[in-house]
Amino acid sequence: MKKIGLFLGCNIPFNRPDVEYSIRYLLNELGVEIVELEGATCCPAFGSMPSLDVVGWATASAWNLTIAEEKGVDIITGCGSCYGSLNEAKYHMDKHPEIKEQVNKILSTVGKEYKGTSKVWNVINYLYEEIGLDNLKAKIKYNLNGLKCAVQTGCHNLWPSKAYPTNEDNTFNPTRMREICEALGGVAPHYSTITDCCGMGALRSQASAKSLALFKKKLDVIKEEIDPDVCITGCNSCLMQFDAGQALLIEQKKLNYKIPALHIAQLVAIALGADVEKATALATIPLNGVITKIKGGN
Amino acid sequence: MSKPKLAYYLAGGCGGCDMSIVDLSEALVDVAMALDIVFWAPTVADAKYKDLEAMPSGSIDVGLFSGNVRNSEHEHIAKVMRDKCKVLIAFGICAALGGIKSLVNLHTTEELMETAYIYTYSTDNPEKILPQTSYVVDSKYELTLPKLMDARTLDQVVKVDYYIGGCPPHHEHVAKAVTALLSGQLPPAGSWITMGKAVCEVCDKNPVLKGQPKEFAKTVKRVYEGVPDSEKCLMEQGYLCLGPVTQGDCGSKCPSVDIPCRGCGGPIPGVKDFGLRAVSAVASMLENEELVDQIPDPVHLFYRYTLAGSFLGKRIKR
Amino acid sequence: MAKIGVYVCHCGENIAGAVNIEEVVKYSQTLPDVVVVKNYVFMCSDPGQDLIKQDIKDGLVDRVVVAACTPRTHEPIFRDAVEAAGLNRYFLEMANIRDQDSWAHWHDKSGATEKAKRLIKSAVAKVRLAEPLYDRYGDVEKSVMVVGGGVAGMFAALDLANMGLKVYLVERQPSIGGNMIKLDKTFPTMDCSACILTPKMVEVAQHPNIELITYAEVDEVKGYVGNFDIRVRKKARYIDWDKCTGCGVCTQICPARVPNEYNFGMDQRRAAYIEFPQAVPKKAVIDAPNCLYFKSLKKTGKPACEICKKGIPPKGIQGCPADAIKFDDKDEYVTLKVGAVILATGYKVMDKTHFKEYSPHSPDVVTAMEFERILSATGPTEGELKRPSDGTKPKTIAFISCVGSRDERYHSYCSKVCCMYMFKHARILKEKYPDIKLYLFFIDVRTAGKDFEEFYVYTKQLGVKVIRGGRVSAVDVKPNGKLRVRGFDVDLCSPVELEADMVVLATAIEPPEGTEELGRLFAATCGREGFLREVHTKLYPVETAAKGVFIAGCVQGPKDIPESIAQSRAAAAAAAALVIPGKIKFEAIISEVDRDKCSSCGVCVPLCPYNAIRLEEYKGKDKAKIEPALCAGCGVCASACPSRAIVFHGYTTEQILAQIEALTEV
Amino acid sequence: MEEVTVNVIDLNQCDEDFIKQLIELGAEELKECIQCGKCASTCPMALAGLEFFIKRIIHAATLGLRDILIEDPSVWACQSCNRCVEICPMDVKPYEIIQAVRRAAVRVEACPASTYEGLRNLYRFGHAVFPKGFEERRKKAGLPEKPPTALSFDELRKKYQEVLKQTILEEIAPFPLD
Amino acid sequence: MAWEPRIIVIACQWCTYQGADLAGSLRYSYPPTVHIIRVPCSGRVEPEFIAEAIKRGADGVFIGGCHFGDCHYKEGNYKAIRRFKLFKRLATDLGVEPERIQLEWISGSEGKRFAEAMTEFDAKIRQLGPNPLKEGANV
Repeated sequence: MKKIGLFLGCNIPFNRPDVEYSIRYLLNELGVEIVELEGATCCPAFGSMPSLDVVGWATASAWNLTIAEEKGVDIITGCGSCYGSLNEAKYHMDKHPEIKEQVNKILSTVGKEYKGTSKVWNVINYLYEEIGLDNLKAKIKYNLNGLKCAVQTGCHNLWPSKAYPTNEDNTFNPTRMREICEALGGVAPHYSTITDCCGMGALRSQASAKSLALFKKKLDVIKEEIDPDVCITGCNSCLMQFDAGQALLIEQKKLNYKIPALHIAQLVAIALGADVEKATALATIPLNGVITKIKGGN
Repeated sequence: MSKPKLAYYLAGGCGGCDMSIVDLSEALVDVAMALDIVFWAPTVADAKYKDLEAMPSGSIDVGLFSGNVRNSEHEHIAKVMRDKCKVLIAFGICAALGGIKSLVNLHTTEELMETAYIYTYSTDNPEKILPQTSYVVDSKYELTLPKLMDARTLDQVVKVDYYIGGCPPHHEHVAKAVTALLSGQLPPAGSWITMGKAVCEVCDKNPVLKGQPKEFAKTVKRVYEGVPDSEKCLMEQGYLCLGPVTQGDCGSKCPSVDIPCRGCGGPIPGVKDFGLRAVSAVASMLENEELVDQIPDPVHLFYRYTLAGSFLGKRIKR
Repeated sequence: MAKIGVYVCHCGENIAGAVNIEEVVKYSQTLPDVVVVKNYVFMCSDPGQDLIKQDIKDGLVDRVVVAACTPRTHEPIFRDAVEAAGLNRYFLEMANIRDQDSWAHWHDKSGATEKAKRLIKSAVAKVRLAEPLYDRYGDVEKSVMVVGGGVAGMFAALDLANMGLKVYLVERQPSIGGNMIKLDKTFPTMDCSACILTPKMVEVAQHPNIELITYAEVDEVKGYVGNFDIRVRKKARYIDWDKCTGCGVCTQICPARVPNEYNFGMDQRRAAYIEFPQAVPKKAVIDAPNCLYFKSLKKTGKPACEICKKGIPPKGIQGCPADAIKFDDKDEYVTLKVGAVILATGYKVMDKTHFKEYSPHSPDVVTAMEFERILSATGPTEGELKRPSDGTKPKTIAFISCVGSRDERYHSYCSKVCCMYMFKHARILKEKYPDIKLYLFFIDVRTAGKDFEEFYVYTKQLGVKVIRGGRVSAVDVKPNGKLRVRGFDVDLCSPVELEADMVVLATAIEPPEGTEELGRLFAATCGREGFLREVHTKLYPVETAAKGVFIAGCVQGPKDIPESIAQSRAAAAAAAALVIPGKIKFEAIISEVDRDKCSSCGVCVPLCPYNAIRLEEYKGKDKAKIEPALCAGCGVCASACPSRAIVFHGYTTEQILAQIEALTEV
Repeated sequence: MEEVTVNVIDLNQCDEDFIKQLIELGAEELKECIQCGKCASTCPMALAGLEFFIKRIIHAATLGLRDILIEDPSVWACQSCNRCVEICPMDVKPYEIIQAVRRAAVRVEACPASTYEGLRNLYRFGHAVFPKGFEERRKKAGLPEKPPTALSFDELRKKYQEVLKQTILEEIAPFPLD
Repeated sequence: MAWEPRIIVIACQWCTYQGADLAGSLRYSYPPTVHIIRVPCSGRVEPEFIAEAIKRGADGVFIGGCHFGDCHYKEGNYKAIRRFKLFKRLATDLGVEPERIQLEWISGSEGKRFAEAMTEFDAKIRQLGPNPLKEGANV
């Protein structure tokens, strides 16, 4: 039986625990044993330790990586930032032995050692490579019935590609999420701004209006080019922008349409029969239409 | 030996050509002595058409026809002259190529009539009466006027033996021509009696004659737009001078007083259409394309004296 | 009366497939002067050509029209055939009934057939008026003159000399070496300029086929391609070069001091001087206007100084040990016969005084060329970096690009080498003085050249500051002697200011003085910017409007050393290709002046793009004369001639009018 | 952020030590930037209309314009999206330069308050992002109130704090690490 | 027989003539009303040539040369356009429809452009109708 360490980070467990629920659900359904990474912390987020120095960043990440290493498992995360920060820290340490040495010097004071044996996955790549689309297809309970999905892989899931153990063939034309949606019975057309940043992150906290304007630009293109039933994100931060951010735009009367949004983990979980109430518990934009379309087909 | 007989006729012209003969001054005496002037109408001698008509065919040695053929009367006399004269000469640029007065061919006869007799400010003609070729007074006396036509060159009406350019021909050139005529040293029939070279060859301003190359014109100017440098070629200064294209029998009289040549001498032998050669030469001498657009009114400039004798002869009706 | 044969080609089905050959043949028989009409499946094949040849040999025809494909490819073949049969090769016209008829109107067979008839009619009308024309040949002098002894001229001379040709290398200065010898290092390889150039200078001087004529200028040019007679004025040197050993005694004892041009006046030389230490030939000259001997002679009628000749015996100072001083020296003239000429007179850099906004009066504002001398070990500071004003070592230097280049007030062109030499300067300085602060102001950085971009990035990594996007608007001298530079940084999107110790201006590359006169001497024209102009930018980049006169190096436009050398060797090859065969073919299809008709109006002379039309006395007046060796056969002059004195053989006005008549007839 | 009122930038301000510091802090490839602008054409900061965006930040860095960079808070709005790193033709790694500038800025306490807040949360709870009311939200998703992270394990959290104390945070944090 | 335009093209041998050859090689078709007279350079074109053609009843006259900068003889095309522009103004003032005379630069590689230009010119001439100066026509 497959085993994997579930790395939660901060935003998922505290802001969108429904995504945590969904990841847990889908891993269970797909027969993957979840290994809890007790004592795991923030990845750390780019605005924290990474903005202080490389060693501090690597040390904070290594703390988390060693937990998985000690349990002999790889790591999965549903958050792009966690995926990026952990992998980049790994990349720094694996490429520069002197950094790794400094990190381990610190870690040794608490009896830990970073070895570099655990890989860090995101949900997309784990489903695509470790589970496989055929296996996934075989397990679905609810077909998406042609649900039209606009996918948003998210910047950190793509770049910097050098730091990632596995990735899209062409990071400027990502297809893995589209293939997953289609494996579930949906349609996921390409659109021209598919790799554009959603605006969530530091920009959102430092210049909220500009961040939302950037997001609106992307959303308008999605609406115009493919007019989807739902937006599917590969990153929890993107989900927060697509869902709560969109709600803000609507509230500010800057948007005259709404498109519900789900994390890819939520969508897979629903298709695998998850409790919709729990799997979408924190969604701001109502998902009734989407759920009806999926469940109505059965 | 009898003196050669000469006839002179002024058709559609101003009489300037007659004046150029008078300008021969003392030489005129010799000319008059050497020739038997049998007809000179309408200016100098009191001659009647019927006298001319009565002369036997080929009885006159030389006929000088000046002015263009503008009406039925001119046409008639041209034919009579052709019949009576052994040698018929188109004398002056009007007879040879239409002259300045052939610019009328840019308009129709109707337009000209109406302008002249109805629409000019000084005309009071409320009934819009136009001259008629015939009018019967008191139901019995018929008065006639010649019929006005497009301006034509003499050779568009009858065969011409020789041409002399100029508006009018320069008297020195006339003297030379008459001398040649009297001595029988004439070029092949159909040619111009001319030195055969352009005004440039006799122009003091021509840098080529001083061993210097000619330079392109960098501007286009009309005479009132500046004061030319008397030492320099007018064309180089932008005053469009047709000296290169025009016979220089005048001795370059206009350029010598800073007036650009306007082409009254007519084209150099071998050139069929004065204006077209002028277009080619002048356009070639401009430094850039934009200058072409600055040339005002090309027809009046390049065909000032030769419109009737040009490739179209007149403006085409649309 | 002409006996015209018309030969209609089927070109397999290519023509016959669209044109009714039979109908065309029948029609052609009705044309005036046409006596024979034949058709054949492939007219260009041997049997096809034999048909034509046989009819000529049999005396049946004396003019030929081949109705077939395009004359661009097949005219030479049929001309050869006609000539082989004993007819003048220009008694042939082609009617292009394939490329411009059957192929283009394939689906309109009757249209194609009618058009074929008219095209043949047009060709017949033209060939009827054909005149016999003859290709002519002239002898070519197997020697070349190279004007300018800089790097371009030297390489051209060496290549030609190595091909066994006699070369005269004429240089204005006492020594060859040109601008390149003044440079410190060269980009992008950072070779020491003098180190790579001096061996070549020696090679030039010692080459048995090169006659080096320095301190001399071209005075008069006669003749034309293949046979130039060029008079060269060797300036009076006042030192007998046969005796001068280059020992330098005179240059040390001469009391007259003059600003040294070689170092742009930043130090002094004597009136008796050797241009620079590595000069080739290493000979001294006396600069008469500054020499006390001549000055006093002029003023008082008596020479006041003859130190170089006699020394100062009481002080134990000896005069010229070789007894070479020759105060009565005179300019000397030599006339040289050459087949071709290469002009390689290089460039000069623009003077800083034009740029009032950059405080040119400040000695600390220098041109890049002056800066080269400051950096050079043979320069006024012996290679030590010093502020000209006070001799201190500058800590901050600003470099300003495009000074006079890309500037409609001066030169609209890009001087091409400035970006790179600015980086070169920066690199030399940064490698020598790592703490120096260098600010390079560019409009934009242009580094098109092999290894140039790498050079730029490398230099940036040395910590050189690149400010892009804004021209510097002002350099002002502050009370403390420093220079305030004001510019705009487009990357910062802000005006910027800098206080610098020195400012280096990358002034534009200009044509050297006298380029226009030189061009006029050789009938080679200058472009709008004053550089000598190549005859065709793409196809004939080293040829000038004057046949047999080639250009190399910066006299044609700004370029760097590799480009100059490449162009000079190309010019050498082009000149060699012209003179080595010893013969030159003059085109038959050219213009000719009937001088009896010429009115001396001069319209044609400036019109000719090849300067082939000259004025020459004929019957007491200057008339136009077209030199057949120079005429390229465009016909521009014939179209303009107001006296119709110019005939363009092969395409006469009568022939073209006859074609028009033929094509407009019903 | 729109406080930048400098009209003329004095290039003599150039601080070579600052450039050295940035390079040490991760801007290794800084001097290779040729200001081609490729990053600027894709940078979310530029697209969103921030005045000081990636390309200008790098240029100011190469000029050593310390004050401008430290004073301007734009670097803190960088999304860390890394698209610039992916496409930079000179492999300058523009994002690393942003991080280097941030690192230099925090050393002189020039950073937004939220940065300190995140660091405090990270130290205290193990989570830089630590929003209120998460317990409620977790319940809605049918999850226990606390996730099995350091939040749930005091001993492990203490250990984590021990680790952080040995990092740069010890020097920089404007709050006591106890 | 119905009227068919008669069009005369005077083409420089380096560019437009070659372009016409290329049009043929590539089998681009255009109306067979087009007849080319080859000259070495558009600078060889005399105003007389165009005038003669018009006077003799050609329905259209088209001068083809090299693009600026491409002239085999450096600047023949510059001379050509100067003469052409001036002639066209003169002819227009004399009542010749300006549409009947045209000058265009068509390079040796523009076979397609040649065919297009000829097709367009032919269509334009057909719209204008026959040259009023054609023999026998009433002027």
